[in-house]
Amino acid sequence: MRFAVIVFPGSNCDKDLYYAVKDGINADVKMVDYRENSLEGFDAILIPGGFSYGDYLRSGAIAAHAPIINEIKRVANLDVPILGICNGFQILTEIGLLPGCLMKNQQNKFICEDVELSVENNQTVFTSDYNYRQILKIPVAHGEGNYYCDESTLNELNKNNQIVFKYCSNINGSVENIAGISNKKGNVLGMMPHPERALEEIVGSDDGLKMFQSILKSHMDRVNL
Amino acid sequence: MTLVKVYVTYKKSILDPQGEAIKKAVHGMGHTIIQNVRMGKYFELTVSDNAQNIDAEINEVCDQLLANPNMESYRYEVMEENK
Amino acid sequence: MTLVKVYVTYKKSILDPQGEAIKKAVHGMGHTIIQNVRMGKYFELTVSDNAQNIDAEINEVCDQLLANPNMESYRYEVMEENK
Amino acid sequence: MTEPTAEVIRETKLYKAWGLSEQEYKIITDKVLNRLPNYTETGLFSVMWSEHCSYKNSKNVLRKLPNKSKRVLAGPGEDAGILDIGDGQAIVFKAESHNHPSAVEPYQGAATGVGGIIRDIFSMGATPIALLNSLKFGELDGEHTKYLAEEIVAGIGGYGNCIGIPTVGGEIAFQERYSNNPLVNAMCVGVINHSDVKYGKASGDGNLIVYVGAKTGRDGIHGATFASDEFADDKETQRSAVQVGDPFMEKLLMDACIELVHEHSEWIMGIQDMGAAGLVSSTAEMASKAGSGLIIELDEVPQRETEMSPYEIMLSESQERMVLCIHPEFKNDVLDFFTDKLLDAVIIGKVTDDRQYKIYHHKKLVCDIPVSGLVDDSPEYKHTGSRPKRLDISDKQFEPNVEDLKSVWLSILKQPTVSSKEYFYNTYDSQIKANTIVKSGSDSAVVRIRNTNKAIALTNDGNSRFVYVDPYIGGQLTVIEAASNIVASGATPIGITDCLNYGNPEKSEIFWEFEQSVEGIASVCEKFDIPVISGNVSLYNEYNDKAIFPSPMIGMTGLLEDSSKATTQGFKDAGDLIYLIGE
Ligand SMILES: Nc1ncnc2c1ncn2[C@@H]1O[C@H](COP(=O)(O)OP(=O)(O)O)[C@@H](O)[C@H]1O
Repeated sequence: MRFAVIVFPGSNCDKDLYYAVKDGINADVKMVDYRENSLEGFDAILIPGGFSYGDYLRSGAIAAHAPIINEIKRVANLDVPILGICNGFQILTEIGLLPGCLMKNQQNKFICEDVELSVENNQTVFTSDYNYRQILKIPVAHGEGNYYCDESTLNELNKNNQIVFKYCSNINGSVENIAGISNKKGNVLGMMPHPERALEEIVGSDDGLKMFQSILKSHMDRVNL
Repeated sequence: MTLVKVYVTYKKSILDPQGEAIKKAVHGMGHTIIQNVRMGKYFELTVSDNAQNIDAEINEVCDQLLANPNMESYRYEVMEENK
Repeated sequence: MTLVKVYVTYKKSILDPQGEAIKKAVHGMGHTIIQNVRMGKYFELTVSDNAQNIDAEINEVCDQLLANPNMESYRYEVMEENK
Repeated sequence: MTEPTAEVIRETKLYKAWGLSEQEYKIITDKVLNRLPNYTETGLFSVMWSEHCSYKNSKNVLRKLPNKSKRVLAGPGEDAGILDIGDGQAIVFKAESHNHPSAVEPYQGAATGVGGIIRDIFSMGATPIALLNSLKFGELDGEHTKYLAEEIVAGIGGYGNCIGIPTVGGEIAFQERYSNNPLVNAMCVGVINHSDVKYGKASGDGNLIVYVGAKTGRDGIHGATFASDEFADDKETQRSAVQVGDPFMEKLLMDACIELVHEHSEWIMGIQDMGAAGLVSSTAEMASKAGSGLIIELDEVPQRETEMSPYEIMLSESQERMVLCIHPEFKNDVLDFFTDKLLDAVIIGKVTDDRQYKIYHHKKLVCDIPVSGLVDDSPEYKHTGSRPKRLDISDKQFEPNVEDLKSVWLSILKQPTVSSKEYFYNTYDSQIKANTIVKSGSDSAVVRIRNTNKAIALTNDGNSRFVYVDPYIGGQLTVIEAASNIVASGATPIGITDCLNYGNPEKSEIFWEFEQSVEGIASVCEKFDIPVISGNVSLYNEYNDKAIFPSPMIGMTGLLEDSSKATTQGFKDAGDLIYLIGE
């Protein structure tokens, strides 16, 4: 299985994701520059955290206009799994692959801490190795992670089972404690917490590892079908 | 040179955490006449003189980049730059 | 209610990294008529109607909190809020 | 805008306003140049001979600090010190103060302090792995202190979080003496392979000088010119010298420089960041280290503002800029490399063998000084200290009156200096890079070195009250506290960087505090065999003639050969035994 990690100017969790795939699940992974225009041959696309273009206007806003974006949209349609973490989530909302937006944290501060997450949907390619409502310990580190969407979008999310992760306590003001959502088809997931920072007990938790294993296993299941 | 001033603000229904934080600080300083604070962004765009269709381009830049329609609205003014 | 709109911008000589990054993005989108972008802050302050000395208080808030006179300048407008 | 002539500068003693003394000016005219320096040259001397660049008031004292051990690969004098950690790897670290800029513009002052210390690390070719900071504010009851604390902490986080280096530890204290002189000290640590180390050298006749990064503006240029009438500008209020940080630019610059050193080492001779006194300090030092001369063409320097004078271009402290010395045959490779990284790079000069520092502006030679005159000939001052009178009266021990242990205990815990700093440090990304084993909240932070079993322990400590009460013992205690923190995390202390923050050293009591506390620090370093491999001095921290407490900050590093052995502060399980070790 072949993973792509998209690197925008200012991405800074790209290497962490690279190691997560390479050392965490021993899969093939390549860094893909934001100027590229093909994602042909990749079985999963990872959009890393960080501050693309410094997040100078609004997180993810400028990255949304990078050349690679059209290709990301194209492969999203082909059901390729796309995972956006933190800034990656922000970018996915800015380009419309996921609904809603991520506003400044309610407390108007950047927060970095280990938080507890509940797996609200374990039927996605990203979460199939977790149990339903399993509680994970995964770090967050963001200033704009306050998920917001209007009433009708929220109803849609609930109806279609698109809320994949919730915070156990509301850390940033997000509606319904939302920490991660998927698109309707379930192949695009955006989340604020950083599973790639929770792969080994020595750094505090290995609860994030199953996420990468899920992606790998789902892929193998599809290939072997 | 033409100057375009763009104002981007959160939609009314949206909580503005920065505005809230500033309001608290303002009250802490004793300025209780200020009852509410909303914070937005302000841009000054310098546009070349021979530009045509300024409105169309500015609207596009605002819609696609400067404001996120999910949470923000914008307005702008076009003026001659005073040199 | 009285509405006070405050505009804070960097002084001309100050580096505006945000404006620079936005300018590049705008050019990348093909809007080359926009030659320069500067980014500032915009505040809407709601002031109670019976307030006196609005100007003195607003200036104080601007000088001490909303703008840092070492690098920013500000201007403001006082207006009746249209409800 | 006409610049005063060399004669006018002498007559009006303009050099004094720029900080050069009568005597220093005389050395320049009679010994270094044997003529009068022109406007630009006077400006260059004034910054290069300032305390900040020349350490003329502190060198003598700093020599007392031991800087050797079997691990030291590079000590004071480089952008940062380097310590061997075995297996061909080394750690590179340094701390720096940004006190004054943070008092003027707290967010940007703190942010650019962090940006500056990061550049010191990657300019050696190292990959930064952790940041720490030591902050001192006034008592937390005033609105102004709250504002300073919020903004300074936001600035530190704003820069570190954006560039993507974890901020893993530090210290914060509150004391009235810092109300108008907040202290902002930042430390950065990087890792490097021995074979990748680069020094800030400009050697080899004909090699090219490359400028990379942000454009030059009038940022941080010393007040004097703004104040002087010649430069009065009808838009005075539109001008400002405050530096604004651009962490996005620095991220591009950092990644590019590290890649360049790793992948294309043969293209470059030397690399150096532009810090205090910008272009002049970086290039003159590069030439001095190599024993060469330089020609710089100012018209090539990318400029953000119009009509900048040579003085302004040379002294600008615009952030996020680097200087490289490259081999001419790789000129296009280097320029293309940076273009691909979205960075502006231009050739601004070349190395010569005449040891002269020459600057051209609009085709005119505006400076022609021996490199050594700028860098090495600055005078050194030996001040004599005198024991502060306050120390004579306070020989009576303070005896606390404890009536109710519980309430006293709680009131101690409630003091901002003692209580948890989580409110602040939770705004720093401490886990990015996924190597942080112990983050803020324990005695020292522990960061593993990826792909090895090793980890590095890090701490910043300083207790200026102790130093105020007894500078010598206070200095000793500072090192002991840092070493205890390192040991408590399971590591062996291996090196120190410091920030020495004091008042005006020309006052004999202040100088005494400075000298005594450094001697105290040195005595423990000797005893523990921990070398001081880098550091920074910040003097003149005074407001209305009142100095801060003498505030040496020790940034210590420790090595854990086995990262799984890292220990943390908290009690672990019910039933565990508690031991008290020591006297
Ligand atoms: N400015 C700061 N930045 C990051 N961490 C900090 C900062 N200030 C304090 N800390 C962290 O808080 C913890 C307690 O700090 P401190 O009160 O100085 O402890 P101690 O007195 O035990 O040295 C340490 O882990 C320290 O790293």
